[in-house]
Amino acid sequence: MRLLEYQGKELFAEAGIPTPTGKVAQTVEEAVAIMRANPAPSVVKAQVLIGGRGKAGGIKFANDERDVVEPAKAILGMNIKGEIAKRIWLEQRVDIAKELYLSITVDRQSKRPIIIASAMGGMDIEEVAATHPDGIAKYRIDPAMGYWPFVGRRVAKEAGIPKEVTAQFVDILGKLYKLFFDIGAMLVEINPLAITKDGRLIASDAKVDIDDNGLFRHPELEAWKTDLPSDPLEERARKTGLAYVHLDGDVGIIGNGAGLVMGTLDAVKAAGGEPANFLDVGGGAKADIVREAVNIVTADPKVKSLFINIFGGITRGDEVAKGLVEALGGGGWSKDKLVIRLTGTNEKEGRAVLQANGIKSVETMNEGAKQAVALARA
Amino acid sequence: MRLLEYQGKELFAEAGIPTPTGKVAQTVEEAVAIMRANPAPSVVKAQVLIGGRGKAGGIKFANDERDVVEPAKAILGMNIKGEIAKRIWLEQRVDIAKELYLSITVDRQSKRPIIIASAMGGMDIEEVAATHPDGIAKYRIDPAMGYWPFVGRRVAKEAGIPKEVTAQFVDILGKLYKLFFDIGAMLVEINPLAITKDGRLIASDAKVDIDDNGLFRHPELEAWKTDLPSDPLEERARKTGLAYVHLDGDVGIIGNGAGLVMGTLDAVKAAGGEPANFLDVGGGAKADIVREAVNIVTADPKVKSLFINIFGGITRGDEVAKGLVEALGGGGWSKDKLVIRLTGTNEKEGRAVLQANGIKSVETMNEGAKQAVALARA
Amino acid sequence: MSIYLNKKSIVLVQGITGREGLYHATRMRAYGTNVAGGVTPGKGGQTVEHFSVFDTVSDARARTGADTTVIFVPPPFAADAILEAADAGIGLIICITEGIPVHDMLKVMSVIPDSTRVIGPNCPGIITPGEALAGIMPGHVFSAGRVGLISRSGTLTYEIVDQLTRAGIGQSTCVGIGGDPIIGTVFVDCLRAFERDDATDAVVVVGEIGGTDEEDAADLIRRKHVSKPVVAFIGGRSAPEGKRMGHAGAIVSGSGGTAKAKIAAFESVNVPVADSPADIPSLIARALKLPARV
Amino acid sequence: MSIYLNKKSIVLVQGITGREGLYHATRMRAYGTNVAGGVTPGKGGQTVEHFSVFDTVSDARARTGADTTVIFVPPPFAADAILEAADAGIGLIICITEGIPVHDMLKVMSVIPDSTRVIGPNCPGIITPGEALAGIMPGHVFSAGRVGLISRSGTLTYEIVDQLTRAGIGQSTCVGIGGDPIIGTVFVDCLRAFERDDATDAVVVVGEIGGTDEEDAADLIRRKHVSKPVVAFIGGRSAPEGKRMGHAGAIVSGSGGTAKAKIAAFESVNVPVADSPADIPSLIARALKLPARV
Repeated sequence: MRLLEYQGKELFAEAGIPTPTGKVAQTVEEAVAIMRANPAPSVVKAQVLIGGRGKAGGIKFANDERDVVEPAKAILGMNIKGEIAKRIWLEQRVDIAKELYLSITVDRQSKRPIIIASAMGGMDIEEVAATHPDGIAKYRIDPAMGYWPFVGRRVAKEAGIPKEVTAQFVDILGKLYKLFFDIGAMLVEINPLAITKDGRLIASDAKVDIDDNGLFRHPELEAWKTDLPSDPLEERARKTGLAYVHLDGDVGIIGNGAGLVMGTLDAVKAAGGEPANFLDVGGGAKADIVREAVNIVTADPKVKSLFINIFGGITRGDEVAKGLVEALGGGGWSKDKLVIRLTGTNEKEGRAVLQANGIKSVETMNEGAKQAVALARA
Repeated sequence: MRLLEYQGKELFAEAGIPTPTGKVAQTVEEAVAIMRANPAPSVVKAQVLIGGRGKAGGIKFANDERDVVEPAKAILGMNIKGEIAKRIWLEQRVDIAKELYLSITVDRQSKRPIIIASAMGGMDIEEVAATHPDGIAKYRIDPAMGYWPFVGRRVAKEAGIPKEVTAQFVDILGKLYKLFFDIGAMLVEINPLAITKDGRLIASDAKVDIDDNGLFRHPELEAWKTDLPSDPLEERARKTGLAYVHLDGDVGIIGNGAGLVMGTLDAVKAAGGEPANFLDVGGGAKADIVREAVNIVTADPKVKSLFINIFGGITRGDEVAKGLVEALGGGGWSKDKLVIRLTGTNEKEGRAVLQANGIKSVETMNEGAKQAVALARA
Repeated sequence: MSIYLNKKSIVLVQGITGREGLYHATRMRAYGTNVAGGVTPGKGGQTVEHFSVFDTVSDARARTGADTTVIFVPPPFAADAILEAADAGIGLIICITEGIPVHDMLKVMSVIPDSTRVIGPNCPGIITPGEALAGIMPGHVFSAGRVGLISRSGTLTYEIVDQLTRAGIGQSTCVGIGGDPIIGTVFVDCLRAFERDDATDAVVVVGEIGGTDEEDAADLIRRKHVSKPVVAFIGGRSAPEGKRMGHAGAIVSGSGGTAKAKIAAFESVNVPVADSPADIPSLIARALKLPARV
Repeated sequence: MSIYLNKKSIVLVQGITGREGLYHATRMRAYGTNVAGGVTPGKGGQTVEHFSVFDTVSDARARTGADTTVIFVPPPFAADAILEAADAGIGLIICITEGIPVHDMLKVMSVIPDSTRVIGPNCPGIITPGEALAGIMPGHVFSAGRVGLISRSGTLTYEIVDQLTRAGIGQSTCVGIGGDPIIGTVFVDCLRAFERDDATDAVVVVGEIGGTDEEDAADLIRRKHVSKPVVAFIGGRSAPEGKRMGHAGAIVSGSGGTAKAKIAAFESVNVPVADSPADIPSLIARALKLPARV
């Protein structure tokens, strides 16, 4: 669950990490009211998850309540690379002397949280890594040890953080680690971590990505979910526990297991087709889940054919077949625009159900992919 | 810092560990008021640190506000093995079906916290250990791993905790470990951990000993210190940062380093004397600390001679000599009832100061011990 | 021979009284696995489908001599189950559970002893065809033979194994290492084990986008730690950047972790990468110079 | 030869700009120790008494090749200092600081690698007479020789060493392991090291009440892991039960940990226990069959 800047900054503030004073607005009127209450030179920032909002015109300035009308109007509703800015964040400007970079993410290789810091902040860290590898300090924390101040001092030294702000840096990093740990984050990033002209460190931006698997421990974040940009079908799938990703093609795809579904997408592409989606029914899906999966995929008007590819392990073929029959019975989709390939656990029982309902099945994934692409073109 | 039962139970309650409803009283009037507000069959318990208060008559019963007068009168001010009960704890009686034992302490050998549990609670655990070693379960927790529910399940199984209360036991143990860890305890003990007739687990007693070295992280406990029984000289020494223990003999002893002071006590005993105290000025003591040490030891009217035994490492001989001269200059003690042995760091400078002030010194610890014992007898 | 699991393995099922746990315990036993019983706290002493149930892993191990466990426990309790097994001295811990918080696994992997092997979580388990199955794989698609397989994906594994079996190429051991960002056993571990295994002649590596597990495997081969032939497949080549594709692990970001980078890494150490699962049998046959039956 | 410390050791002082740190750094250098510099966060680049000061141990180690550190840092920051040294790859960490919270040391010892040796905390350090001193011991009472010494007490050590030196019995290495409940190196560790050390012929163990370190040492001897003669002294024999005597470690409770139990443990493995520090030289002389000079 990736958070918007204003949500991340709220978490930062709760964690004791200094952030500029700011407020979020959904309308021009709200923006005006905020500026009236706090008349100060401010930054108006589009609240979107997509990167590069600055270049797209999603960041503007305002000095007072009259001044904010134009930028607020311009940004609210702005389409930034396909994402609509539904909110703006108004925050008081700080005089910045220098910009640093600081983040913590999960390093799969070492199986540890990794701190990444640089005295070259404000730009894309991957670009810094490519052009100035020595300008980046990395430290993998043993989760059993946790964060200790020496880690911050070592990182600060290696990243070339100015000595005058090292103590603040060590303190902020400790709080950031605690937040990362407490909230179960995959990423917490401050870019830029600004040094103000009067020598204070302050988080100018906030990027927080929380592990979806750990969200059940944070019911307090539930309210924020509705503020996040989402695809209606992805949202519907999420509620059923299905992993659905909306894509641009016309061949609907349902499978079980992320690897197999990805392999199926690859096969459809290799057969000259364009997948309309990724949908993984997961392990052990029952008939009702399969029915809902068919309904979600076929609710996309671009979908012209549907390829269901099931290799049963924990998922049982008969359950898949039953769910499919139920979905087709509901009248939402025709069996003529459908290719199914069913093998593995209870495949015989599943195929019997399909045959009894006049649904034909194919033997291999590549064959299914070809037929599905052909059906979409028909 | 060992806590009184009522203090321990307050910590338990904050930690979510079930305890009987109770209140503390310093006077009979307070006890009556408490019983008036909460008229229920209650236990009246002397708040002392020393063990065996039950056998000494420090635990009595009362049913109402009139009923409490006698027990409160009897217990308040009671001398239990030398410790005066200044407070009583009044708690509502619970119907107990069975008593368990549960504690966490620090195991030096494994360098880990150790959980000790038994289905045989309510008695001295060391006696249980001696007579029924199989009736005790021990588990050493890796502090890096921390407490996980499986630890509680394993301990419960091995200790023979009844199955019906295992889930409660696992929960209480988790909370007890968190308290142990958060408060920096050397010991948290619940004996007995009662199973009530209606199947609930409840902490009938509470013993908490907090690591003195970690107390600076818990300023909130400062207020409780004044409620704890203490020797006025020990209290005075504590404020100066000196380790002083009041004993029963007549040879006052000051040294640097716990081991050397203990060795000095042993030497005085071996020479046929009785140490009046243990006083360790610690490492690197300055003149003012030494002066205060002399004043504290000689404030005990039983002290007849004083033996100062310094082997300088971090402590410097000249500082010790200066402090001693200052103390004697104050007139509190005569150099005739004093034996000093000074060697190690800056011993020459120290001896020069002593000589200049007419204070004689001995060469060895055993010689010093003999002279000090002789002086006490003179 | 085989790696990690064989017919002598004594297997427990944690969460055996749950629906999935019991279902798969029964299937494992039917496959021939020595399932010695299971663990469900509070249900010790019961019997389900002739399996003995114990309250704790420690108790179960003491009474059965189990050396392996397969975990079917809901995500909030799975880390506790893994640590319980490790604490009880179980040497091979296979965690099937999907949806365990990443931070739970960070903690688990940081405190678990080096001598304990964890496979998964979010994995289909491990099978040594003809000997034992510890997991949820459909046993009938596997066949005994001399090709090892390691995969980040469950169903894609079955797909590929099915192709191998149909082509007459049997498997020594197949390990589903799981699709989560933090997993106990990675490609490199399995490659080292297969290299030492007398019963394995070649290895199939089934990777996918995200992480650098495949690049690490290629690096191991580059450093000459693997002498046996390896062939690979990478799933998710058509996945758009920045989209999460089901597996928490399978998200493409940055230049590392793309299918392109992984394929290039393998090709740079002369590991052929199949375009489709269907091509794997012929690549293996070529690597082992088998008769051209496929 | 010697154990842990010798003239080649390159020593850092953490907290070198503090009063005690600087004082003892100077004394160590005067003794002949190779003190390569010190660490004080925020003061890197400065020089004190000709010692280079670094911001981090990692930096100091990279620039000096240090393998040993002596820590003089206030108690709230000492655990951080120990972990910093371990993280930077320092192999021998001597923590002088008194008053570190026990829970800090529990944490430190649970995460520190086995390859890192911690001595202390609340200890006087270690000395290999004539070669190097890393700690706060008064160097002049020590003399080079072939008797090793391990002690839980600082000043009692000086007392005993003084007796040995006066009796003409020199020391190979003397280790003050510290008086806290949780310490990095215990008697058993040192006994094993002295057993392997060619330069040591016999060992003096200076114990005190509390804990079971002495009993563990006796047990090691019982299990025939120590072939060299050992003599012992136990401080605190006259301490009343339940009274805390300065050292957090020295509190008598239960049957384990009393002076009586410790003396009995040593005597049961034929380790003579001295009644007074003054008796130790003669016990050593007898054990080594030295000429009756003492």
